[in-house]
Amino acid sequence: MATLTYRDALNQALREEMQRDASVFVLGEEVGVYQGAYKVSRGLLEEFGPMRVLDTPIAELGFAGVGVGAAMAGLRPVVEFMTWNFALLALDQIVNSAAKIFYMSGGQIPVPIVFRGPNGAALQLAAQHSQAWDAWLAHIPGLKVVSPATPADAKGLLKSAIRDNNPVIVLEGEMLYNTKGEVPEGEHLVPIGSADVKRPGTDVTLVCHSKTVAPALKAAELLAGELGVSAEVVDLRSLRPLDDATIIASVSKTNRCVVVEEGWPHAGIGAQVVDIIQREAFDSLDAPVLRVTQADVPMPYNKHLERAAKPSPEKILAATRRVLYLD
Amino acid sequence: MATLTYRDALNQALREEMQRDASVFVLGEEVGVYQGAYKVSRGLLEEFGPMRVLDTPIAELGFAGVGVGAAMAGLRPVVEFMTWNFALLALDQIVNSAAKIFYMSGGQIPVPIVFRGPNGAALQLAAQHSQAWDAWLAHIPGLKVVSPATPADAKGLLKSAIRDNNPVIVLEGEMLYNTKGEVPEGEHLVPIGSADVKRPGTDVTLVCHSKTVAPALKAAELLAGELGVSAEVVDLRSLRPLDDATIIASVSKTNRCVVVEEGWPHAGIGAQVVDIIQREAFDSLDAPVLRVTQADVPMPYNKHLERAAKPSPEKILAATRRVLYLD
Amino acid sequence: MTQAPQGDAQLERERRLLREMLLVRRFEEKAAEAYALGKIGGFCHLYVGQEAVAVGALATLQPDDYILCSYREHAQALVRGVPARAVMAELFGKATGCSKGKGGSMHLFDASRGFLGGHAIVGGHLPLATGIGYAIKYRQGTQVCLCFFGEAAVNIGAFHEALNMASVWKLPVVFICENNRYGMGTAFERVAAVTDVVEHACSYDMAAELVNGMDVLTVLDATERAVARARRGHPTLLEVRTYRYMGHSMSDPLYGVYRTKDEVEEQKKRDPITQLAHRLKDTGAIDQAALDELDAAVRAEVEAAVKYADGSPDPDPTELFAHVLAD
Amino acid sequence: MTQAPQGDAQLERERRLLREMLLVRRFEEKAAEAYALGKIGGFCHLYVGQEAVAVGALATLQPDDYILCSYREHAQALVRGVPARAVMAELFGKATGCSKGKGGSMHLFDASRGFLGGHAIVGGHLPLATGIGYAIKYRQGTQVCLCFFGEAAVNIGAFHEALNMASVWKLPVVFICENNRYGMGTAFERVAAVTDVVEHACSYDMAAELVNGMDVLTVLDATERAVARARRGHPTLLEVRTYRYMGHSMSDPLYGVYRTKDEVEEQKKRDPITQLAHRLKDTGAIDQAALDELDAAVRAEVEAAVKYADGSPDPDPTELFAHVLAD
Ligand SMILES: Cc1ncc(C[n+]2csc(CCOP(=O)(O)OP(=O)(O)O)c2C)c(N)n1
Ligand SMILES: Cc1ncc(C[n+]2csc(CCOP(=O)(O)OP(=O)(O)O)c2C)c(N)n1
Ligand SMILES: [Mg+2]
Ligand SMILES: [Mg+2]
Repeated sequence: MATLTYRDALNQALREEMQRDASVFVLGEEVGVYQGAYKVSRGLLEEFGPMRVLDTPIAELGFAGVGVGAAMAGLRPVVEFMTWNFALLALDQIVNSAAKIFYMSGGQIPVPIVFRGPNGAALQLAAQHSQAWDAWLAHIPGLKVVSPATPADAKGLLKSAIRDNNPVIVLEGEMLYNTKGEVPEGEHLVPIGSADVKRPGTDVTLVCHSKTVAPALKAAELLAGELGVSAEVVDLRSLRPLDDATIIASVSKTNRCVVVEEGWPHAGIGAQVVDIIQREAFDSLDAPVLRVTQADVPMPYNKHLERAAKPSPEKILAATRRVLYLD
Repeated sequence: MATLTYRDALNQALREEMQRDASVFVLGEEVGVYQGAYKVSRGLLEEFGPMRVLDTPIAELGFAGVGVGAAMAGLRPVVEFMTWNFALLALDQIVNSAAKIFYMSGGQIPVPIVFRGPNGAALQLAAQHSQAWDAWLAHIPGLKVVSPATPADAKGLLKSAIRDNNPVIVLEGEMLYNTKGEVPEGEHLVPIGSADVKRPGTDVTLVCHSKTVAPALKAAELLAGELGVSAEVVDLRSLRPLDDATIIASVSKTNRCVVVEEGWPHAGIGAQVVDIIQREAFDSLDAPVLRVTQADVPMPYNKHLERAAKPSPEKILAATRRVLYLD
Repeated sequence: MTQAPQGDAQLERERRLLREMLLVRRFEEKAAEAYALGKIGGFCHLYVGQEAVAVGALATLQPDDYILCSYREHAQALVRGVPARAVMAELFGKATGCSKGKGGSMHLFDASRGFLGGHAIVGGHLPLATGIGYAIKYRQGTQVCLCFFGEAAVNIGAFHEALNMASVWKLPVVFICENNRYGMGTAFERVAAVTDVVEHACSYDMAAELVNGMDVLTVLDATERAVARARRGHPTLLEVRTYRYMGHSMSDPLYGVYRTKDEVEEQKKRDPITQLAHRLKDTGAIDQAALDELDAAVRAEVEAAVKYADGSPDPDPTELFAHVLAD
Repeated sequence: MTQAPQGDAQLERERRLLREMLLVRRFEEKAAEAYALGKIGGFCHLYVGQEAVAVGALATLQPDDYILCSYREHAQALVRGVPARAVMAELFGKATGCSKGKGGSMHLFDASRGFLGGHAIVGGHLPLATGIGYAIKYRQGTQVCLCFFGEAAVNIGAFHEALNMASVWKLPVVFICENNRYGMGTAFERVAAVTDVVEHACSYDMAAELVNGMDVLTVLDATERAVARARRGHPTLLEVRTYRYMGHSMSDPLYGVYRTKDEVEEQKKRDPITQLAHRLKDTGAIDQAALDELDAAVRAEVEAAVKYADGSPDPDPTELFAHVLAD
């Protein structure tokens, strides 16, 4: 297996799917001539030409709708949002058009489209550029939502998303683009809806996804080292549908759980995970499930405040100590 | 006390606050000449004139931003969305401008604005016109979110919202506008952030808000009648901040809980309520908390399908039987 | 531009146009009755007075062309050949409706006829039209996409984003603005700085025509020019001046506070059906007997549609969860 | 229009304009250095090359007027009189910054000077400007609101919604489009059907002027006319043709693939600072020595700002939770 960055794994997924299916095309701001604001679409314009790698005006609502229209007419658009922060402007098209047209038409018109781009905070981009929309998007029936944490999952999930006959949201991370990992060549598909145990363990379950997988794994290491505690790290990978079975199986085994997410706490993805656990694994829980989230504030610019606002191995460790009643 | 409809209670709140404070004005589609799509602003144009009762173009993003700008300059706008479905187009202004400017400016520029209108489903308005945004809006730090269920709460919460120095979301209901109730005259303020026990009980807690309060009360009646079960009905009233204390106190007493909401289940408000309960009342819980929500589908047009998609006394009753282990 | 048919062919064509306008008129009248009887629910927007627009415009299309509409789209569906019974059944929310009873009046779909809905967010379908135009060009097809919307949609951002992209990318889209003077209860001049919608075409370097929408042949000719231009790869903005005889929707007053009964009566003197009928009678192309016969046939068709809708079953309860996602 | 000052007053004024442009230039150069040293984080958009626009336009304002900007707003803040040290400290994320270190480069605020930000969603602040204009008219004030934005924002819906409402309601707003030819890496002509931004004014019945943005006096005169018009209750759209010497932001290449080094060098020959300096020297209003002195003074001011920022404390950790909500 080749070692690739998360960025190049996404790029490879796009290239392979565009080679495989002439109806796949990408559109968004700066995806062509500029090679992508974060270079995820690097080289595609040269290989596939301007009809299939389409630079759009700054008009998120409009070009999201253009993608949906093209999908209604049978193409497979991959819409890039330079960042998901800007997709706030496009939510009407994602929610009222993409997610509903198949249902409203009584199943006549599928909308096979992918909306992708970096989600959540990077470094010091401040309040308007540091938002994670995981919970919002996963709230919507008619959508599928995935959030790969590794290069291999990034490739496998994006390829599955492009082949899916439904609108699929792919939440990436600017802070993940440069991370490296082994990526299977060619046909590598990760099924949408399956979580992945990134580290097996017996004493406590750490549920996480996307950017919070790394700090969770780090916390698991510290737990093993400092406290001899064996933590199982469950990477959700898919936020809609959630892989309830994998979550329940893990917690039924460990009887304790901490749920970590990048977004805000109030009605976040973690709340839904907690709901599932207490409902399906009530009797096996030895302690309340605790959550680690972004501080419930708009993201500040100052780097120390920003760091303090984000989930961290230390915060995960502290929460884990509490579910283990070690404090 | 006078008996008023929910609609007239809102109208009274608007009129009283506009009389009390010259910086309060209302804007939105059809609020003036047409007297409001749902007549909540009836008579205001005649009493306060066109500067203070402003008919806008169909431009939700734009007029929401106009409201925010006016608030930045010191006015107290009340923005009416004909329905919250259309506010999807305005979320960028609500989230990126209204909710963040006070924080981003280091506390220099408060944004005292109210965004209000009917939320959720009415009757057979189909998928694009039947959406409840409770969970989405409550997710956002920098906002306050209230959802009155009775005429008295409608008046008291809207008045508090208008006097608040922050952006406040008021979620009303087309199906509530004609409901009647006693409403205190004049100065009647309901504090934002306080839930209300609409019916005291001892055996099980039914958490609800807005349109689900009526079916919850109905279910409580049935429970008392059919099963001799005493249900306590807690109306959240405020979704952000949530009144954790009242919820915890009730569940600590009843040891059982069903959470009802109009919106979709995945990462809904109910999930957050469950999270709080299992975290703060873990040891007093005798059964998993169950939820009753809209079916996890876009709202269908057919009236039987629509009814089947909505929370109902029967569904609440069934869930309650389960948390009481009666099945 | 295609050669206009001569002599008999032209008369035959005009008779067909008359029949289609009559069909729409009678269908809408029946829909109003059925709505009053509670057989149709939700929002129901009628087309009475505007018949010449849909009938004239759609006469220019080929079977493989595409059509996108707002929520005021019964006429376009009927004229496109969706059986009256399937449209009426949809309004009745029946399983035999053209959207299986899940879409309703605002969400009529018939993929087999390139009829891609029925969209209820003002302006929301304009970007979809641009996207469908893009898909046509992508496949080097010769089809066009006709997109109908009201004048109030011109004030919303999506209109501009959609037109700009259609022009930049030279797409085969005809944007047909049905200017009936009012958006719900708001006269266009009260909310638009410029009331000649055609002027907006200048900002997008787009061809445009101002069209008398009360004369079906004028609409047909103008649309024919626009469609021919579209097939050559250039979009057009048509502003068609028309008038709505009835209330905005069945939930709104017939005249309301925003216009006078006199104004409505005055407009009815330009009735498109009466005009064409007179012309045909004057030229001796049709006599009163033939006219009555035509009307009787149309009424019978609509009657049959109502019977069919009435007799059709509701969707199976399992339909609630069908078509949320495609396989 | 106010009488332009004569003789000495005019020379004095031009010297001040020169000093302000120099201040901006030196400030941005220092900011670039500090960014390279990692003292500034996140996105940092510099104004080098565009100085004449902010300096010329702001010279027309009164102390109680309002200013709204995009994320490329260091210049406007400095010229408006926000101390260089407070701006630099904000870029450094320090507690002494004009937004207390919570906003950063893209979110500079100074309410005391009517400087209302610093907004990072393209087009997002245009509706705010319309709202501020509405508040001015509401209070029958005589102020104006200047709103700066880039040409790429013209493609987004908010631009149109904001201009239409400003025109319909006759608001004292001057919309200043800084047309520097590129939106990030995209040449305007690749994404806009019409590249003369002024043409859009026709669609909104708004006064407009095309202005040479490399000549500070031309900008000043045009803005003076627009401001006078605004105080009479009529908005204006100014298209100011300018050029950005540096990359889109500090994270972007200096030239990039979208423009040539030659083009940039060619543009520098029209440098607004050099032009004014030459004119002042030619007219004998200033000699090289005085010019050097001026530059030295400005450099010293900027140096001091950097020292101040460097020496200032980070915000207290408790600031993370401060200013989420106003009391
Ligand atoms: C974004 C949005 N805002 C508001 C509404 C509510 N609404 C439905 S139709 C309508 C008026 C539209 O008028 P126009 O575009 O002229 O079309 P017409 O009804 O006259 O055919 C309004 C305000 C909506 N559906 N979508
Ligand atoms: C809605 C939105 N989409 C995309 C972006 C990312 N972005 C930031 S600046 C920019 C280019 C804007 O160009 P222009 O408006 O010409 O202003 P300039 O940077 O040239 O001053 C883009 C695409 C954004 N901030 N907001
Ligand atoms: Mg209209
Ligand atoms: Mg630019």
